[in-house]
Amino acid sequence: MDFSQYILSLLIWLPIVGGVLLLVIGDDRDVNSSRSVTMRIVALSMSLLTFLISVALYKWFDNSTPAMQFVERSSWIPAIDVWYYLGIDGFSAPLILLTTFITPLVVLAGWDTIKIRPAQYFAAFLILEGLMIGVFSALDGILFYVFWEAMLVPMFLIIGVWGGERRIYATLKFFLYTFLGSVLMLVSFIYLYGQVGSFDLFKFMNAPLGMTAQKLIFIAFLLAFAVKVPMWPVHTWLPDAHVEAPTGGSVILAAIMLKMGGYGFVRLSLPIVPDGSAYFAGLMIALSLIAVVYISFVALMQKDMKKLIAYSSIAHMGFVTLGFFLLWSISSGTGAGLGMTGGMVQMVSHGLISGAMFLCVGVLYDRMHSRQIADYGGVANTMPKFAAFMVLFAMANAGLPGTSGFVGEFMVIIASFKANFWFAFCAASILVLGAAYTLWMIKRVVYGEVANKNVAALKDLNQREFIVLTVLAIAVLLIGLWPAPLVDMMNVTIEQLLQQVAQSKL
Amino acid sequence: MIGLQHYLTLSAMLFVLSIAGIVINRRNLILLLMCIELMLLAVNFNFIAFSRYLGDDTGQVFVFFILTVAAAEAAIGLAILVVLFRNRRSINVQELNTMKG
Amino acid sequence: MNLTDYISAAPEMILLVLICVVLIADLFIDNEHRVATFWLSMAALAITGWSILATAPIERVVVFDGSYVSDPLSQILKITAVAFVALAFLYARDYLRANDLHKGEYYLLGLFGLLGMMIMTSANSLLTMYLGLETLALSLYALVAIDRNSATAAESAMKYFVLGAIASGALLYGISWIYGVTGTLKFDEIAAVIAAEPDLNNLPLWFGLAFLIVGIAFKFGAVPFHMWLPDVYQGARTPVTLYIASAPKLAALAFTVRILVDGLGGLQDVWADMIMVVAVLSLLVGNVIAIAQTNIKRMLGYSAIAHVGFILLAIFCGTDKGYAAALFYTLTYIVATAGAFGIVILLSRRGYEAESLADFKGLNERSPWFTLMMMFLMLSLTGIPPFIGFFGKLNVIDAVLSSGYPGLAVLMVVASVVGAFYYLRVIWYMYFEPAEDQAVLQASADTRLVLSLNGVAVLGLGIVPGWLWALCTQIALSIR
Amino acid sequence: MYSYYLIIVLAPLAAAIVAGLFGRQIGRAGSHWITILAVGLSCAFSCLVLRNMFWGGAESENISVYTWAVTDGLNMEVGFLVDRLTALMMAVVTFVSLMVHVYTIGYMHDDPGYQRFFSYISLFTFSMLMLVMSNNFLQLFFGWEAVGLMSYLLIGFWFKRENAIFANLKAFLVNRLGDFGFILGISGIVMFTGSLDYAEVFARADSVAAQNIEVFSGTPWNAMTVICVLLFMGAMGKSAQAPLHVWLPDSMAGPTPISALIHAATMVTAGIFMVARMSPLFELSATALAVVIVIGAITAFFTGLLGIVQNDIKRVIAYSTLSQLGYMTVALGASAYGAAIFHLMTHAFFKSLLFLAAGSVIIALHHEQDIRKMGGLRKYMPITYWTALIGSLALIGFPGSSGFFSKDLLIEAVKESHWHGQGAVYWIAYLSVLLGVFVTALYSFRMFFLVFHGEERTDAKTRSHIHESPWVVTVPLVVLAVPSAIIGWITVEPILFDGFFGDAIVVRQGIDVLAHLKETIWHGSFALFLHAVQTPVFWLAAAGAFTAWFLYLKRPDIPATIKARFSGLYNLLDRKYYMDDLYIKGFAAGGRSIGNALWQKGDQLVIDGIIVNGTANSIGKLAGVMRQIQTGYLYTYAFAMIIGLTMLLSWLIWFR
Repeated sequence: MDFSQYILSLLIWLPIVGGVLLLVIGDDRDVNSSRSVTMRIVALSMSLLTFLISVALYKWFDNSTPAMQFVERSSWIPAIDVWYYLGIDGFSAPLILLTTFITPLVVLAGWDTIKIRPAQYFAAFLILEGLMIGVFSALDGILFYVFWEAMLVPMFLIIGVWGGERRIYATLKFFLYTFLGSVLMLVSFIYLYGQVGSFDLFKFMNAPLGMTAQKLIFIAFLLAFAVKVPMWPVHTWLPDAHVEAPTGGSVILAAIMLKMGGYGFVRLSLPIVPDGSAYFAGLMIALSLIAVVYISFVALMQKDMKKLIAYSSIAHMGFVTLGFFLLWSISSGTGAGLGMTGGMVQMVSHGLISGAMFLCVGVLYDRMHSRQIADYGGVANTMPKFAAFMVLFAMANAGLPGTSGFVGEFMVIIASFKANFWFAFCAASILVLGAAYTLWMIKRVVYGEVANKNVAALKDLNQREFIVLTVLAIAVLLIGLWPAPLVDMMNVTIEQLLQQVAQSKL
Repeated sequence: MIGLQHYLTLSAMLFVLSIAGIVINRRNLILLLMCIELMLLAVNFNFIAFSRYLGDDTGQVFVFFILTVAAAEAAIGLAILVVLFRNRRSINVQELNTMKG
Repeated sequence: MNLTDYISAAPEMILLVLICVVLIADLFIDNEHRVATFWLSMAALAITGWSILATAPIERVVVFDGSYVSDPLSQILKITAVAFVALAFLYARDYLRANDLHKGEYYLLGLFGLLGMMIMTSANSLLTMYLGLETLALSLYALVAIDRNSATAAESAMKYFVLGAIASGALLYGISWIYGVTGTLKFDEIAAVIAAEPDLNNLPLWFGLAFLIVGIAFKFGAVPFHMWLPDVYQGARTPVTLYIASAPKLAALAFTVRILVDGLGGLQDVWADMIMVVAVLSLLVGNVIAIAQTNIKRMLGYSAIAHVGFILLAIFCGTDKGYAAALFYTLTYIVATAGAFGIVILLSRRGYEAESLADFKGLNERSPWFTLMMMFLMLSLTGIPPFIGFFGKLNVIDAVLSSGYPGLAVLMVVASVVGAFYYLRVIWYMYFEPAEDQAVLQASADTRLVLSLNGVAVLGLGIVPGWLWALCTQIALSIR
Repeated sequence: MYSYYLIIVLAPLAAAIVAGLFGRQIGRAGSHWITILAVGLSCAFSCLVLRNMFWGGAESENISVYTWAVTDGLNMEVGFLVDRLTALMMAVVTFVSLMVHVYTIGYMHDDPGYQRFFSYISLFTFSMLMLVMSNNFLQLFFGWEAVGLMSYLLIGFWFKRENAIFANLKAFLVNRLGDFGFILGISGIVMFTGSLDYAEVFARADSVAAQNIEVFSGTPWNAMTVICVLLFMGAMGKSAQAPLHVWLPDSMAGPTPISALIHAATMVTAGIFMVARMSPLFELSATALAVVIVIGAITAFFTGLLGIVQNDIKRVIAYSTLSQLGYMTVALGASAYGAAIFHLMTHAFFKSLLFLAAGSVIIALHHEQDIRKMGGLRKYMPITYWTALIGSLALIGFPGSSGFFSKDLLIEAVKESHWHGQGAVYWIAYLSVLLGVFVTALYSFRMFFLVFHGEERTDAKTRSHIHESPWVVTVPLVVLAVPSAIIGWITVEPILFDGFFGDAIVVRQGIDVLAHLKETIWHGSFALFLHAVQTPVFWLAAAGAFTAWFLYLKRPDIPATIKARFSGLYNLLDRKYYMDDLYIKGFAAGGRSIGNALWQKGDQLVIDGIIVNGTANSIGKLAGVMRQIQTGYLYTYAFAMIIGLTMLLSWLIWFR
């Protein structure tokens, strides 16, 4: 059989099976018992194996066609014409790669820092990985929704079991917030099913829809995706969830889960309800810009490192939605596609950078069990290696050229200038504000005299942490210095989407 | 001449009466059981009136079934009452509220 | 009267005979060997189940002079009812033994109740329906009061009894009116009469209909006729609650479909609105009040009310899709709820009822596996994919939307988000809180096995829901 | 030449990486050798390139190295445009950088971060080369931000010092303010030309100038003006033009070699270079040029004044740098790009010389920087003394020094520029550059005298072991002193009047002031030298120097009385026109309070408090209320059923 034909299923189910396997292996109180060690090794090897398979996926991925690739299609629920229908294009592929890239790092990051029930911890992450890949590759409404919702459960447990003090409030808030957002998406799926008699996303895309229907469906989708992205004003679950989640949880949350929202917009909102999207584009742009400016100011004042990074995530994700919804305000020529590419690149790069930032905070937290900026100061004196990484990622977060953080923002700002000077004006303010909140934190945490004896006692990065951060740093710099491979993956897909959106359904 | 509607009215009155009895009575459970019997009798009244009016016997057959079931019901009701009394030493309706909310 | 009559009604008759056998046998079994009664009852159930399958008709057969029907709907409901009664017995056994309740009554009353349910599912006339209803109801009253030393059990039994009597009184009163207007008690004749003489479709008939709906709503436990339900769920011993919470829901479904669709299908525009009001109220009241509960049995009671809202909304659509959805939802719902009560039973031991939510704290430390199962069940009840509960909701929403009520659909999903909170709270207690007591769970192997199967089932069914959905659709089409 | 360019750029990068990552392994000597060799290599090649351009008459080259990304028809590349402007910059950058590398060996001798420092400055060299050699806006912005980053890291090199890490944050943020405009300008260029490549953009410049953009709806502005002003914002940030100049003086918290390399010779002149590079665009917008010249003039004069009241040796030089940058900007505004670049070059030499000299003094005095605590160092450190003298003379434009040629001709150019007779703009520009000369001379020699002449105010302990700095320090001084002294003689003619820049710099017909000067006053450098005494520049400089001598050597008591007499004015200068207060108390604090308001009021109170948790709590309360209905009394239950029944019945009666 041709292995590439089932690669998506493999990517989805391998980690899930791995997770179940971990649950079976289980663990015992002491983290060094052979049982625990084998468990960890299985976890790591599973995630690495998945990553290798995804590398093969990248190798076989064809940049030149906008069509779906690696398609798998078999009937699932014939009664309501639901299919087990997988396939990826230029939107899914980068995000899948991101997922498989981040997960092993997360496993490594939690290697011996997780003391209670590590088996369940790693299992949750592996299962989560599978489900997330499922979301990115599902082409059937119900399949998509199944993965989309099922994803909440492991995250709910991860935050709730291994989280901080207010973890229960945070995790319930996270679950209910996102659940409320997505149920309306389900309703509109079923409505569309009523229209076309199938849950096939492509049938949805070709379904003729009236303006009212489009508006309502768009709002339903908006709720689902805006909560995930998250866009202002439905963002308040994010800071709590991020702060309370364990490091790995924050990383996955910021690096991948937030991308679901952006992915949803390009995969569902834009193609299925183009006119509705056009109608609300202004609103979307406004919300995105509010996210950029308002949230950046909020981030400036955070006293908790994780909260600060969480808020900066919201601000950066603002660029994604901004880039996606610019196309109607750009009359002609270059711009629309640029904005969209920018949005996509921004998603990937933010995945890497925010993940890295959270890992950095995690490194500190593991040592001092505090996330408060005030408890730190002069870390560079005791942890020079760490400081170097932290500064690098901070610079990337501030969108420094040469790091991945710059690429997306640059494209989106150019595109938004084309749309309207003031869009670009607000968007570009991230140059100043982003630098302000990130570097101010760096100043207070990394630089300066050794603040207290805890800081003086800090040990520098160990091998494991060093590897994790190095890998991320390389990725960040690579995309920053040569984004072409990434961009080429999505170009044709984006062109096709633009044509698709251009023609009204009315 | 007494017509169908009079019978129906009467049975309706009985029915309402029995329900009123259940709702208003707040002291004795026995009274409740009686009201239930009354309710069933009201129904029987209805059935007979209709069956007579329609000239169809099914209704009257139904009445016999109802009487039988009523007997069984009374038996179970009293049995439960006894159990309740064994545990509570009271059959006061107003004390019957350990479970609420 | 001919042979087909008896063949079609064979399962009920066989069951009746077997019950008598068990009843007599039980007299000669002393307390130490009471478990024999259990196995006898199981055997009885097995035989009944076999006979149901054996006599399963290809198409709808109406017998006993049109007062009794045997069709795919009755078959599926009967076989499922048998299965769940068996499940209840199994879960109950250890508990009863541990709490000195291991008498024959539980099984006998359970079997009688099953008989009542089977009669209800096959009833084709109001009279038959009434008899089946009372057989079930009386057994349930007795079951609730089975623990003679429990005041709360007696109290809830009394409440159940009185309110049930009122409900059946109202039902009878309604029946009398239907009878008075149409001059018959048989569903197909009633339908024919209404179809034939449109001028009959007027207030007196509706008057009777309203009373019937009271009866139906009570059986389901729909707002505002739900008041008995939380108290009974809480007051009755857990195995009894398990019994009440699972199989009778099927009977109630049959009850509703037979009367409202088979009989009064012509009045759909009238009853639909009433059902809708009741359903929406149940949805809201059930979900909201459940949040405030601290007793898990009571909480599951209110959640039952909320789920009934879904079932009734499916019926309200009045389309084949709707009936199929209702059937599917009921089946999947009782799978999950039976499992949940099974876990509650598993947690309780001699002289100790694991009734309060707090008893679930830190369960993950005590038994990761059953914690996982409980999580599956809770998620299924919440309606999170890929668990089967999600597909139940999916179908109901689909039915409601396709009958053109988007508002209701939105209401349903929002209500289920509210509902999500109290199911999540169980998960939260199990996983996030430290354990308060460390006692190990004691349960016999077969119980553990079946309970695990039950938990896995909600996932497995969710992964392959196709066949069940197809089956339900097919049955719905056989309803006319 | 392509391989040469690659080596020029990559050698410092490679060295930086090695020294940075493996500094511990290769040791101190290893890291300074590898970086010096690398920079020396690229310096040699740069000089080679310059030579080919100068005498070999090599053509300018426009090479694409690799495609960064292509999307939506926008081609983003990394490439080199090496023409004479670039070649000159490359030579200057690498030369000064090399000097600073050598100097650093001595200056940072006993610093624990030795390897890190070398890695940083090599990396800076790489970034600066990327900036000047770029052939497109993307790479320009990359280099632009990269040098900003290096400046950030180097100012904060001693990250334990509070003032250092404050200064580097301030520097980065103020630069970002400029870049904010810069990136908008680039976006504008893409919007109107659809390209990032210099050549294409310049080719389409005219069409851009023909279009309008409505920033405020209803008021169409010329697109080119908007773009150029936005681009110039970037230059203002990098080249520290008022009002974005505030970061430069604070940046002196960094080690002195940095001040010499980054904050005098190279990075701060990037803005000047950029504007010159963009001359084809700026030439098309008179308004933009007006903005440039006015900003430049203000910077040139007013920041110069601040130099007079400073007492930190490095800050004095820093303010002089600001004012010199102002001069260059004014030249740009006067379309005398050549003059600007020429002054940039000479300034690079003598200003880095001055800084290094100051550094040498600072080492000698064990990191004492207050000129009030110096004096009479002349006899202790002759080499430093003489080189510093050369530097100062060049700075004030003493006839014959390199500064003389550049500054004198710059002022001439302004005088003769197309702004001549155009009222305010002209007079602001001309007067400020003219008076600036006096100011410059005043503060330069104030510092010079206070440091090297007069009574020795150093305390006995330090005085006991003041001695000339080691050769690694003095050699660069000497090497830099040479060009500071003489470079003007040889280069002035080709650079300013023989159209050395060729097509690298475009000047609109009719306003080419340099061409005009060539016809009117230019008769060779020697003639200019002789002619010097007749110019006001000379006399103003002399007057300034004399005043300095009089006030600080002859009558040291006077300054105090002046300070007392004009205390208001003094405070104004001492507080730097209250600009810092504006930034820190105004913008920074304002931003923080906005942040607090949005966070606590907006996020926590309204969205989270009222909407989110509010809903949740209200549902909880609702549940609490509704469960009261379930009283537990049988008759209530029955009553509820009756209610339900009546509800159904009444519905039947009323609504059917």
